[in-house]
Amino acid sequence: MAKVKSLADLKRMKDALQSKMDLREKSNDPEGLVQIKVAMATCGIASGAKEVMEFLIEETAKRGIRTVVTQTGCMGYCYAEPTIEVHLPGKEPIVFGDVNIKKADEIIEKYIKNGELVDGIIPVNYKTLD
Amino acid sequence: MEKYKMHILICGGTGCRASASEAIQNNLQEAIKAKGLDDEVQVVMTGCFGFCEKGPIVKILPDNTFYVEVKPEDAEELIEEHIVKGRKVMRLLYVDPENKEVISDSKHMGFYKKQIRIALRNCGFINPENLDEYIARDGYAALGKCLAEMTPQTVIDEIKESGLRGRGGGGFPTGLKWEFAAKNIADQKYVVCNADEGDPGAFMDRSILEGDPHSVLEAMAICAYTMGADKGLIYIRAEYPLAITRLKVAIKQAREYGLLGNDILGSGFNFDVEMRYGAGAFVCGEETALIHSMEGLRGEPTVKPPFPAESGYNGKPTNVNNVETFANIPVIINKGASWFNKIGSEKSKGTKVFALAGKINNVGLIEVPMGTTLREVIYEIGGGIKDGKKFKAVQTGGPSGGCLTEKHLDTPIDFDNLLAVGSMMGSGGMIVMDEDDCMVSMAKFYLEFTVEESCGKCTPCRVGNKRLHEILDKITLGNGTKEDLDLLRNLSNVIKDTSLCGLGQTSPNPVLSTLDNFYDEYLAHIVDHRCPAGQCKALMQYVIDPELCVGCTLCARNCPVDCISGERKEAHLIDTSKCIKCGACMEKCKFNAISIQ
Amino acid sequence: MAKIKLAKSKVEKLVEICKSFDNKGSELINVLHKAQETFGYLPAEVQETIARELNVSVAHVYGVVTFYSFFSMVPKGEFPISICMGTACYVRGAEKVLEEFKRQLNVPVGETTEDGKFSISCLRCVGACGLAPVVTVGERVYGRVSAGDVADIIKEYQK
Amino acid sequence: MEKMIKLIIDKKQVEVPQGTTILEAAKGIGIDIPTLCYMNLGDMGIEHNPGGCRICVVEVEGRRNLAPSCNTKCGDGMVINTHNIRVLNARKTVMELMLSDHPFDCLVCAKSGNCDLQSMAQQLGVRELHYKGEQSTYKVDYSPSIIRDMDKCIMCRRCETMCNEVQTVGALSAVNRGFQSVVAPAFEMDLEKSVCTYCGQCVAVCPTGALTEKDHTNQLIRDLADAKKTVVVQTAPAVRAALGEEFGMEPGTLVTGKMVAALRQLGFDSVFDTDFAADLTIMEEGTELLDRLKKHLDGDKNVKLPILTSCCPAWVNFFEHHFPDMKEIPSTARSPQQMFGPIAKNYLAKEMGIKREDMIVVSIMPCLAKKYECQRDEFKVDGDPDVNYSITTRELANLIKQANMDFKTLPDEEFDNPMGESTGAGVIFGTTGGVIEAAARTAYEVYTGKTLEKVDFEALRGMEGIRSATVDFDGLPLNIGIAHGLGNARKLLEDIRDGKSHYHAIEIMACPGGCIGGGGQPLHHGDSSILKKRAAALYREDAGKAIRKSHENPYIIKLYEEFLGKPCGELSHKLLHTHYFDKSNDIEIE
Repeated sequence: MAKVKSLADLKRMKDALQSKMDLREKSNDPEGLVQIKVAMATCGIASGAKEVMEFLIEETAKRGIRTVVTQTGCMGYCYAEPTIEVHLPGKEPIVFGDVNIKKADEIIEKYIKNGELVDGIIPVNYKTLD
Repeated sequence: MEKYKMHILICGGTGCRASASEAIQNNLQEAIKAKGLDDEVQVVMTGCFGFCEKGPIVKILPDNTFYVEVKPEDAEELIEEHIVKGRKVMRLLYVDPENKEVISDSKHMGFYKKQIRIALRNCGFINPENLDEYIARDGYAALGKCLAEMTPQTVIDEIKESGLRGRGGGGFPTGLKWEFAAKNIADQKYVVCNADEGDPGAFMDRSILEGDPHSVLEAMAICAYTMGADKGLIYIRAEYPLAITRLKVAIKQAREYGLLGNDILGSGFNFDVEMRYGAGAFVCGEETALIHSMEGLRGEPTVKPPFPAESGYNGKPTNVNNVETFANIPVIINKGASWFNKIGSEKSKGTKVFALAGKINNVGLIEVPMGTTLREVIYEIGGGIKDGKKFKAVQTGGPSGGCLTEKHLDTPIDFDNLLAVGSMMGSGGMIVMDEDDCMVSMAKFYLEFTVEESCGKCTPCRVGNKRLHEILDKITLGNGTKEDLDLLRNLSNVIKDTSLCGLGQTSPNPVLSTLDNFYDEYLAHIVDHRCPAGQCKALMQYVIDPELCVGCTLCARNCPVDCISGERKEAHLIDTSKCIKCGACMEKCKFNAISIQ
Repeated sequence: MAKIKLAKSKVEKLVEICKSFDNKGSELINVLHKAQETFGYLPAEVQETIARELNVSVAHVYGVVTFYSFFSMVPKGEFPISICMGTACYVRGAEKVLEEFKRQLNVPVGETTEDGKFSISCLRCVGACGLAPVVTVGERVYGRVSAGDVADIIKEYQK
Repeated sequence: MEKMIKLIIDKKQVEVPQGTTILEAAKGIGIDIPTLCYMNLGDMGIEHNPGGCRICVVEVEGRRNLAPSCNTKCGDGMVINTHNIRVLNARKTVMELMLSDHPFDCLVCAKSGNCDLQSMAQQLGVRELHYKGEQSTYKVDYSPSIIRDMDKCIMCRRCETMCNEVQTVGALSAVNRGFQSVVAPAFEMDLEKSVCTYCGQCVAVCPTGALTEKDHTNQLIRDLADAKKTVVVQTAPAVRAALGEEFGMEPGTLVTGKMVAALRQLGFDSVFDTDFAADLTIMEEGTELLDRLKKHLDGDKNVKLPILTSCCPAWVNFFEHHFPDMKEIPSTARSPQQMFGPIAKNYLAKEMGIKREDMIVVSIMPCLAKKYECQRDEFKVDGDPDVNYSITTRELANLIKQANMDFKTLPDEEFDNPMGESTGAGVIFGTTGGVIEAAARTAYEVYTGKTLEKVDFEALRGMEGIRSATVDFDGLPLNIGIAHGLGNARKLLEDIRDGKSHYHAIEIMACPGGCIGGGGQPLHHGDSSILKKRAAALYREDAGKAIRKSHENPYIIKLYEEFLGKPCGELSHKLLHTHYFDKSNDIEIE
């Protein structure tokens, strides 16, 4: 086990470890963060939801956006899978359909970062729990 | 380093472990493995979440879903539904008892709404056996800051400015205490953590040690730095095996990381910690008694002065603080005294952890800002009285405290207010009582405890408490006289006035406060030979109302002493000479035919 | 003075325990903890041996043993039953549970049944106040126990 | 310079050095705060102030609760009330509590009239007990010397301090907790089975009747009344220096002649002096010392030095229990009491023409361990003890009072002969350093063959707990050590065990001050000035004696000529020497 030899050491260590705990820290206050729910039912997974979810988790972290990415069950839009729901703080949640990695990238850059709407929004006729 | 998409936190506090939280952890892990999700989901056993009433608790992150009363056999469903399908398992979610609303995120629950977690900041959040998780949450940063950027005096000044007062009961300003210990020059000094939580019905210190042991180690190191000590001792009850294990793990890890030992963080500061075990003596919570116990002696207190700051463990300057006090220190250093002293009331800063128990809906461990009212704690956090009964009293401060009533409910809780109304903060036990609790019996219960725990060194505590108990016993048996009430009061006052240590100086509080607040109840026992709460066995009789009894024989079959007779389908009769008043018959009767007279 | 009888292996174990604490008198309580952990209780012979090894008086050792309720000079039952008498458990009816255990096993608190199977003791708060009243049998914890459950609990261990 | 502190006690301005307790400060201006558990053993360096009884509490204005004056230090500007209503009520209530757990058998209690608890209750005006309840009850523990009736214990714990800190015997400890707590031997066993040495220092400080000596006065009265029995008495040297105190006389008043008169009036057939036997002890022990010394000087590696005195029975018990590995070191000479016995019953009885079994030998001793010593099996012949029993100075005083003698006005009378004649050397046995000085006087002359001109060995006298001196034996420097109080003895013994001791001879007395401070003496309450006065009295009697060296005692010379032969000879060995036992608590391995 590496010894922590100085305060600088400790700080470096903390920075490295923090990302591991990030998920827990963020879940303390999900309302203040960007919440993304990825539909992960069989249909979603079959159409690549898993990859999209991983992409979203990694990229939002890389781009310094405080997000909580969770999975959810089938949202009922099987025709448009993978679907994700993005909930910006203080705004109504918006559901995007047919989200592939390219689309996800676009959603991050345009909608999440700047609030610009992008194509593929599915009108909300469904309300998720809480 | 692997990054999990989801974390499942399981409460590993003693209460939840008693309800098989370990088995839940194992089953969850197996289910995850079966689904091939090992890399995606991390299962962590944490310290206490506080909501013991609803334990065992499982929390799933990042969506912060709070599952209650989980059983090992629920594990598979949780994984299948929540983790794989992303659907919450509704039947395991918390239901608000008032409006029957399902709440999945704990912070919307009444129990958590008013809480601010400082001392408990990491409990139920990190794996207490993983130092990395503590470091990730600013762990040891406060120690680092002290060693690199602050002098011992500036640290002391910061603590003084924070207004932190000892959480063990007395409420002595922590910064001042540290300063005294720092000012005494000696070749050897000690920092002692008092983890001998003996108050029956209080378990906050244990929860902190079980859930966040490093915060205490870090604070002890900071204290040692201010006073020039290089050795720390944790005096912990042997009855806390889990806390002991967690502490041992934490000490080992901290040593491996070099956060305990020589030249900590390259500062030249040396500090290490050893464990000492209590052996079941409440009086050892008193610091001089605690020190004697650590020295291998009978845990008898000695007169102060000399204070431990002058002459403590092995005759050397020693600073003793309790667990919760220490747990506050790293936060104060990290966030600053001015952040801390904005929380709380004028003379009591910060928060206080309480073990909320008794006849209350939400039993558990809570942390609220000083100045929160008893009403908020009992009705909002505690969810009110169990089974819709009527609130009668709340006892704070354990055997040293008093019983407070309806009229005190809007008292903001802090050191001075509680003292002013005849109780005290104590270590943080808070027991709620309802209309079925007899206050004379309550006082007797506490005195029984004091009599058992008195060390026997000084006369008033050794003999006086015994006599108090005997008088109370006499009253509950219906043999009391009005003169006894005067005797109780005089004796209580003298015991408080003349006892050697805090135990005797506070032991009559349950008597005095019930005399003050429930005088009529005493009179009812003495004059009417009646126990209004129906609790004093000698003053009551179980009777069967022949009008209501249908002769189902259920009572007779459940009577442990066979004192109920009667033919099937005919009214039954209780032989009061044989009845042991256990109440089993009344519990079983479906026709409300049995009552107490 | 009466000579004390103790098995050689036990004496050796005690000597070893004392040595692991540098034979320091100030370590008495730690030594007693270890000894009780090893032998289950602290009979006079064990205390005599410890006194000799730590170079303190037997009276002192006995004075310490009798001060702390955790130390016992009598062996506990095969299934030690502890009833929590912490305040939380008390107000939720622990006393009735205790009375029932005493009645059914016919032993007072602190003693062991004649067959050596059960012993009853009271303890103060195991910290499972959410489960009050709490009873422990060995390592096993029973929550929300009522007097009516007592017979069933005893039955579990009587096989 | 000491910092001075100003404070007000009962409206009086006081100035005391920093560190003074409230109790001391009040005493300084004549305010007597009652105490019960408090005990100050001044020169012994022991101040017992556990603050346990709570009788001495006083009000310190501004303080939340009352303060125990015995261990609360004065603070600058303190305002103290020692006897206001709050204090009086508290004190009286505490006293009532104490009495509520104490038997009400004062009428027949051994301590009645001399009991601190009784007089305190009276002083506080307790006339009624408002608080009654369960009382602690214990089996009364009868040992050969000490009776423990713990129902009467008030947990002042002075005995514990004496037994553990002063004497380091470790027989007693507080046991149990709370209302059940009591001071007891390990496992609450009988004292007789414990490591108790019967030094009696616990009895000497007990404020109640919880610890008392085993009373032999009834036995004595019956024996004196029995016309068939010849009852002879021996009186230890320390008794004469303290007995007068029981009759209001100044400490240090020598009452030898009055004591003899009183004993005769009580009906003893002969009144002898243990000092005679002390001279005999010197003959035997001195010879043994010289023998071992000579062998040592001749290079005998087997001979053990230093030689330790063996006249103190509590000390003998101590090393038998605690240092059995060293039981070969002390002199085998019996104590003077136990030399007197066999000489009386084997030699004197014959001279007087009576049968052994018709002679009762009683000793008056300052000591409780002597009661036990009488009963040791090795000091009995066919079950008949050489010394039948001993009574303490206090018991004798009680007898004299019972017999309605006006002790102060009794005429001085002389001891009977032959066993009443003694030298100055025998007298000083009663104080610390006296035995070894007496031995030195004789050993010097025997060893050097020269006359000792200056018989006062001032270097050996004094009250320090451990003393050492080198005595010049005509060119041979003899290193002598002295210890009184078993705690001090322990230190010297540990040095010997570790091979660090350079002494040739060591005198050990179990009680602080030696026999003058014995457990059977009038209570001195730790006032060491009393001990000093008693010692001075003995040295005064020594100085006034015509003969001051044991070997010059004409009756001793005669005894050897007529009966014993030579010191350490065959008969001496049989009658005047003994052997020791390993009484340690060995663990038998199964």
